[in-house]
Amino acid sequence: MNPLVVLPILLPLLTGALVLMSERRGIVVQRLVSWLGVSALLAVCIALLVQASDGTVQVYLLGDWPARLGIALVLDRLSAMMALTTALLAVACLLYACGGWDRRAPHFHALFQLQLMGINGAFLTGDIFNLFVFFEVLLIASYGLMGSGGRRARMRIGLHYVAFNVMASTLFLIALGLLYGLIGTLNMAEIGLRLSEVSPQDARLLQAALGLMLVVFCAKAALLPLYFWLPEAYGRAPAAVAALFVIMTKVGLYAVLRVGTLVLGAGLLSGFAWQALLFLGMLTLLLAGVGVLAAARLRTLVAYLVLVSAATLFVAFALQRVDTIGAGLYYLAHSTFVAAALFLLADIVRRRRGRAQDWLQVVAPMPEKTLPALLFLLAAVSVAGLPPLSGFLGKLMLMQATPAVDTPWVWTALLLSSFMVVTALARAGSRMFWRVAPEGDGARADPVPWVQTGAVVLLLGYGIVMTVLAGPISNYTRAAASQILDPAAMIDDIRHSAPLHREPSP
Amino acid sequence: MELAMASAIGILTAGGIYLLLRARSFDVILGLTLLSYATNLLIFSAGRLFVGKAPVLREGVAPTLDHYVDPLPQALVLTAIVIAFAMTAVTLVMAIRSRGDNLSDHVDGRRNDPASAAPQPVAASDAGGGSAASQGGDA
Amino acid sequence: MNSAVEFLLVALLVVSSFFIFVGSLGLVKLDDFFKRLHGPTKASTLGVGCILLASMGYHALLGEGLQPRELLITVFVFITAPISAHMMAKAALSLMMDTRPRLPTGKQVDSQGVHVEPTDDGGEH
Amino acid sequence: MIQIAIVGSMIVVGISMLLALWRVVRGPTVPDRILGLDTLSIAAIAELMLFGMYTDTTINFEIALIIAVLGFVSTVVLSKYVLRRDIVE
Amino acid sequence: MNPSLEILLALPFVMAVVVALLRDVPRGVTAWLAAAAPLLGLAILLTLTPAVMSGQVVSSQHDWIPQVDLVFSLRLDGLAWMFAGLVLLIGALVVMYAHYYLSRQDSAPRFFAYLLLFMGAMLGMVLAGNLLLLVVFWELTSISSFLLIGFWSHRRDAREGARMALTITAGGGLALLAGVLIIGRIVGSYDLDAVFAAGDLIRNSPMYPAALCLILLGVFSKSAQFPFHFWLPHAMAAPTPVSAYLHSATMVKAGVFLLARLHPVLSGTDLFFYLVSAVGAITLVMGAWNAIFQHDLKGLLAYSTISHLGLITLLFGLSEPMATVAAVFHILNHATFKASLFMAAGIIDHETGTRDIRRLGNLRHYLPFTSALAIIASLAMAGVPLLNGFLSKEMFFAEALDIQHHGGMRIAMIVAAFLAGVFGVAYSLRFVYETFFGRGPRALEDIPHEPPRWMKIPVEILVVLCLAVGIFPAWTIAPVLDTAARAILGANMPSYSLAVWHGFNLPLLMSVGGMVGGIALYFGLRRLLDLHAIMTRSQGRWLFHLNQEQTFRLASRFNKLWVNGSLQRSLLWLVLAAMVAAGAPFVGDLDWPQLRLDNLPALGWLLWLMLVAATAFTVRLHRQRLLAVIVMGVIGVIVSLTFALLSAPDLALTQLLVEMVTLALMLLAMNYLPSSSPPEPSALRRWRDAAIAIVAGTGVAALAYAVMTRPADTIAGELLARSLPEAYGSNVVNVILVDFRGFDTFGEITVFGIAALVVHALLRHSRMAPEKRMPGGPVPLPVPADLTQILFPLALTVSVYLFLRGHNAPGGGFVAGLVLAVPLLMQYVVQGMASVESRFAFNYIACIGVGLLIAALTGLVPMLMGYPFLTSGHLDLEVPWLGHLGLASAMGFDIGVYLVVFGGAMLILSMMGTVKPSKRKSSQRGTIQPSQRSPRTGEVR
Amino acid sequence: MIKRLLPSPLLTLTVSGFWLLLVGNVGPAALLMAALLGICMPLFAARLDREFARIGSLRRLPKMIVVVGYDIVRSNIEVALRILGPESAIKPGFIWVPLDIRNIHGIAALTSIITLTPGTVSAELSPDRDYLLVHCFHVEDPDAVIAEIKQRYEKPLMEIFP
Ligand code: NA
Ligand code: NA
Repeated sequence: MNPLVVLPILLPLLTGALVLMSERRGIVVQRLVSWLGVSALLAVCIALLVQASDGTVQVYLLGDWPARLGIALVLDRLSAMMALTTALLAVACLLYACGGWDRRAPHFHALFQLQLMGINGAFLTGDIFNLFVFFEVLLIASYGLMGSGGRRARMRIGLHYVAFNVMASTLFLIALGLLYGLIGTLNMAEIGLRLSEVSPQDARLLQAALGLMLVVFCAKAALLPLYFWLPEAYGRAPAAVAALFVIMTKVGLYAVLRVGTLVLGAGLLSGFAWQALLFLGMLTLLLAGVGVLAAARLRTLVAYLVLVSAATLFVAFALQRVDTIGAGLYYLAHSTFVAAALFLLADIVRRRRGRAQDWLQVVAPMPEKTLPALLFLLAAVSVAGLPPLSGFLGKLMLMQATPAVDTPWVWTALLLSSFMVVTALARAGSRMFWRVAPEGDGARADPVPWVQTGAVVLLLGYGIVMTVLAGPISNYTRAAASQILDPAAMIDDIRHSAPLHREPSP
Repeated sequence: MELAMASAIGILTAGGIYLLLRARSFDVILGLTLLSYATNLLIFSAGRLFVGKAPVLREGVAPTLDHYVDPLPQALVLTAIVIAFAMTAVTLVMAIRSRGDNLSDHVDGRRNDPASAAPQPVAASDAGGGSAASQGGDA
Repeated sequence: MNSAVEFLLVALLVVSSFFIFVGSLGLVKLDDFFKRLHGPTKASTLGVGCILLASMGYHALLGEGLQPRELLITVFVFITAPISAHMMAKAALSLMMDTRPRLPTGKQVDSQGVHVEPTDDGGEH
Repeated sequence: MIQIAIVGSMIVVGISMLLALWRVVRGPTVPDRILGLDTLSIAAIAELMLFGMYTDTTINFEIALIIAVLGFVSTVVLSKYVLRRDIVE
Repeated sequence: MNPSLEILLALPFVMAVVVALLRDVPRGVTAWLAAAAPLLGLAILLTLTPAVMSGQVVSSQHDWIPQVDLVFSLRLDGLAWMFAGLVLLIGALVVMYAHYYLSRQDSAPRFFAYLLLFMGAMLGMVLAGNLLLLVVFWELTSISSFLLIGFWSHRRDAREGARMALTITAGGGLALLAGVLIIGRIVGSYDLDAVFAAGDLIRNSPMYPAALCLILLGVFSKSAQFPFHFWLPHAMAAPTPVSAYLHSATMVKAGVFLLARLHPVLSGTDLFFYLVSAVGAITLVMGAWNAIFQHDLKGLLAYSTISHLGLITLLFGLSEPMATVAAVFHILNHATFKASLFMAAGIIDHETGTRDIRRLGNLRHYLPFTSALAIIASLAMAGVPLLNGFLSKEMFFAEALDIQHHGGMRIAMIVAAFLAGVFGVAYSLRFVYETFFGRGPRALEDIPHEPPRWMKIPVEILVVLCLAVGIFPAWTIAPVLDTAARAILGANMPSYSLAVWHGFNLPLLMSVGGMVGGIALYFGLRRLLDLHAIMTRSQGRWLFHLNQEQTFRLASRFNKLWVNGSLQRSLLWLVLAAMVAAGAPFVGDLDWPQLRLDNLPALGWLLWLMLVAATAFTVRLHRQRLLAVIVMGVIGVIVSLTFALLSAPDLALTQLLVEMVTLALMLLAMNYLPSSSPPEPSALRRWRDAAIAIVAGTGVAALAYAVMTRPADTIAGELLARSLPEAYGSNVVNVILVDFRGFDTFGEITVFGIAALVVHALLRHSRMAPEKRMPGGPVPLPVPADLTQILFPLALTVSVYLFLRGHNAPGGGFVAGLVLAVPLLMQYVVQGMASVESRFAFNYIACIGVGLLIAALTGLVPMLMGYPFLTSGHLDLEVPWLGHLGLASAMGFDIGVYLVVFGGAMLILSMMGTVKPSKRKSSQRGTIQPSQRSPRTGEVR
Repeated sequence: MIKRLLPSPLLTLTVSGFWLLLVGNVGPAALLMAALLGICMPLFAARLDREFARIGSLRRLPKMIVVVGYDIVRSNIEVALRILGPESAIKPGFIWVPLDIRNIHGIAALTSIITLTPGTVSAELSPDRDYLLVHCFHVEDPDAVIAEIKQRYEKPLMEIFP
């Protein structure tokens, strides 16, 4: 068994624990520990991606118990890619946070690391209850990141966010209880296998349980009508945190994809719910577009952009073709980076504009705007899906891959939302960067440390790399898609991975 | 036995959901707590209900499901209880901070409780400049 | 032997359930908090005590063997029950500021345990 | 006979708990409700011990022990709340 | 392989970056650097000219994303060659002109960088050999023109104009993308050669109408065709060099370029004919008519541009080979005279400070040379003989007269052509007459004089071109036109002669009629109306504004209603979604499970009754929070008992302890919350929620019942069997927690630890006022303090006992950790915070960290030995007189759990108990008068 | 040295005894653990000790236990009968019992005993610890009650906790 597989979970945990113990030694030590952890994590994730790229499924049996008894981690192309995306994002977020926020928010570094642990755990686990546990890890860390150092409205939003997610977790537990009561196992591969042999009598009960579970995932991924929590929560979160949160909707989407293919892939329940997800995805896309138009603040606008990308991914995944999912995965990585970049940029803008903050209506100048404006332009072009950046390529791939039956609606939704995004971003950009300073306006420009601008540049740089290397990357994502669409092979791999020294069966 | 358990779960759920939909943060928390009882009982009963078959192995009794109840749901419920407790703690703290900062315990920050008639805090500044301690609750 | 033991155990059980029941009955029946407060003391002393004795006897003679540790339950109940009662009584007294008994010295005691001179408007100072 | 006595005691204790619950929901004063809860938990100890006899195990000992050692905590914090509102001063 | 195409395309982009980076060099250098790109480009183009002229197609290909057939393929045929030449030539002239035009305040590097970016995008578009690549560059032109139009970003009209242009053209671009994708689906490739070869396939495809309409949307929006025309006049807010460039040769020509590009595959159907020519005709007439009434020189030119673009579109729409030639010809002609006119207008603006026709006049006395140039160019625009505009207009009239098979359309086109001729003459006349003749100028700051020599050179060159083409068409423009048109028409290339004189024919008559009519119209209008007093409003702009602002406002209003940030709504939808998802499988045929009422002992019913009653009263009393919390305590006890009775001792233990701590937490929190919930305003809402709750509860109950009564089929048997021999524990639940599923527990304690950190982070710096204060200082509790002090070590002993026994009996790290924490909490409660903290200082945060580390290390040790993480080991020790000692490594893991739970619980409780009071608010909320409290609720009466 | 290692031998004994009772055997391992806990726990608990009250002779303890046990049984029956009887026959009342005992352990023990004995609940200690407020379920002669408490409980307690 390859010990690297468990490291994306363990490294942040150990780092987090060490940060906690070194908190009294000051911020510099914390930063040092945190950076060591993140660098190691990045290296591990790259190594894992390389290992996964040849298509082997690595199964890691925790405690050396057979997968059905204990908990198994599963590394395939998809999870490797998600982990690497997270690590890359984490580097930029940490960079930004080290520009000063980590001083203001108590326990920032510890919470940050533990959040990474939760996210990676969710991506790697092959056990449905363990998925719940890691959901909780990442959620509770996100509550902390969201609330730490915040006040007033952020507290109300935080309460909203927490209560909503606690309820969603409760539903998850109900679903898990029903599922276990009917299937009697928690390993996803085992469940997938047993589902294909379930009696028609139990089938509807199982559908109910899995339906509940999908509702939970959709709530995390912010699908209509479960997205109301997102705009305010993301729009109010501290920049570095909001940027990191971008990956969290993707965790929900990942879960939809993983459970949808591995668990529901075969047998009686296949195809269940995809049509509904497609329809809701398109509707969400349009409503998110409306939200982008409606946003009064740049950060809210970016939050709606996150929603747009989540909805696009729902559409891509719900179409259930290798090409659409492949395109979706490419788009997933792209949208993660660009939305994160925009959140960071919005914060820079907000701090530069003094009292006007990032309100779009306010006439307020922005000093030293050249670089932010340029970065905003890049990010806006990319996020709106305009050529030639990664956003365009992702949408292009998705549109090309859309099957003929669904083409009219899917294209309409995609293009209309793009149009709304372009319109709104043009307005936002011109209002933010095309104002000139009236005399005597007391705009106090907060200095922006270079590391923070560097973080934005880094994130946009990822996007440019994704544009240049679009060929190989989309090859990889397509391979990942075809791998997850062939759950039988994966189930086989997981079930037959043998413990090192224990008996595989009694 | 199953019927009693199922109906109890149902009633806890109903009570929980009703409270969940109330407007005050503390009521919502009460609702979540009720729901968590319901959930725990539900997961627990996924292992089926038996009296006197605790999953603690005894000497001379074969370790099979004929003599012991399914231990796995119990382990799951334990995890769920602990997590629910952690969530309750965080929710409560969020609720009191929200109450303190926004002068309302309405979940949507509405100010229709006559107890606090102080002016609404300025919405814009939520990022916390300087030390939060000095500016903490001051509107 | 066996039937004698059984008879003893049954007697203990009857006594204990009687006191527990009477205690709860008092809790329901009596009309004042301080009167009700006396009911549960029966449950926690003779009621629980007898059941523990019965349980110890039962396990020692008919079941898994002597379980002296069950004695500890009684010990703990005897330590903690007075704390509960004391605190509840204090709480109740704090809610009846105007009717609570005055000290023999004529002073009033407020909920903080501070002597105050009785005034017309209660415990304000 | 002993089994009948045990079952009978379980029912009587159960009814006692029900009566205590009645006090909890009925009040009328807050200390009354606290008292009801306290009584309920003491009765729960008895119920657990009876149940142990009924099923002939001692597996519930730890539970009863915990109620005995820490059951009063609820009562104390509730009373302290009534007394001072701030339970940790 | 010849890299010249790549270099040609790369030049503007490279120079754009160079110019942008060299911000501190003198302006002249910047201008020369900027001019270098088009000049070098022209040189390269020149080297390729012979090949193109001979009918070759110069091309190159690089893979970009082969998966989506996005190939970086460049292709230079006659059409591309002509457009590239136009883009570069006019580009070079504009750079030169702009150097003198820009004022000190304008940032030249920025301007030239944008301009070169735009130039590169245009070049890329005309050179693209792959339709997707074409779309890429198409959208790049939209983006870069946005920057150019908004260059004077301090001006409101510039910002609005830029946004309008971007919205319209980028939106059109999206439609174009869809259209191109459909073409790609039909053809199976985006390669232009492949597409050209598949003309019939495309026209016969059922998807053709969709593809055509989408592509035309792109074309019309880009080249300002009705009804998308209105962005163009507003783009006039840009600096004049930009207008000269964008609206003569490039941006707006991108649309007609695409029309020309795809003409071979799209044209030839009735749909194409009617759609394109009708839109072109409407635009032609409408633009020309509007131009008459503009007061702004550039506005007049803008509407004229719209009109001319309509003309070109119309010509393409006619789908006749000769019309196509005419269209290409007019593209060239329009580019030359319109560029020069814009530049002339810029000079006038530059020298007089205004572009308002009403203030201008008689400029021929002040700027004689410029006036002469402008007059010649205007005459070309009017289509006066011996100028280039005349030739293409004649061809247009001829084509309109020559329409076959479409009777009604023929008449409409002739009328449109004639009207356009009349209006064209009229607005040209107005431009010339009211600017250079008559009285004026009025109210100028300075006396205008001729601009610098170099500023006029571009205009001169262009005007000379107008004349040269107009007088000697066959020698000058013929080969160019031939090369370009051949690229579109291929074998269908008609034979035609480019001559100034074709004899007296109908087109000439129309021309003459147009002249006369135009002159009559202009002077007639002048006589009848006060032209200067007519204020034309841009209906399009107004509509766009109305629409856009309305859209934003509507979106915002809708969003406020729909996403109103209400938690109640979020939760309601979540509950409803869950109900739908769980209920959907049962819609239609619901078979109720057989209900069985047997096997529940009386005690079970008692517990059931208590649980139900307690739940009901929790809900009933929820507004009185303290009461609800007490009643909920009952639920905790009952649930715990239920677990105990149903064979789950560990659960019962944990539930009990968690219950106690939760109660303490709630009471701690209630100190900072109102003691009761106000009554809810809406009874309807309460009933609605109650109905939802009842349905949901019934549903969950039914599901639970159905699951419980199904036969079980689990892996638990194996867990039971392997627990003792392989994991060395007989409490299987604990074994699962620390061994089989230790990783879950690992996550769980992480959650617990994080929760504590979150609480700490949220409360450490915050100051909060208790909701109501009790008077006086902390109350001493000597008797309980003494008793709990005796209890304390005994409770700790119990904790150790539960911890050590956990693997084999109910207990374990979590329970033990809480049994350690709760007595300590008691100390806080009865002795007071200060007293305990001073005696018992403990770093709970480090405790959490150490606990997590220990748990992790227990898992890591087997990893070092080559086993997976968390593999348990077991040690059988025979210690001399202690005897047999069995040690499972899982115990080490449990120590981690123990520490995290203890540290976490204590951190949470102590933080909540030690919130710093905020002095300001405490005075607002006031204190409780002990004598006024109601015993019923504990609150003030 | 010994004093510092074993601040309270009584507690050490109690804890050790507790442990042995809990594990239910007296094997070497259990004894070792009992000793270990017996040493550790008091050290731990000593940190929380607020008033280092002295403990005197334990001679009176056995008798005390018997007396209290007898009283509990006796008054249990008495109170049970009153509860079952008519409520109008019950005459409850508060009594301030003046205290002579000063040792806080003694006071705590006294309040506990009063509470554990059915029919009386100690409700409050006056701030100066001079009086103990006792609620009686049925009281006809307050002075007799005071005298009985002082005689039966306070006196022996004052010897145990001087
Ligand atoms: Na406090
Ligand atoms: Na008593």
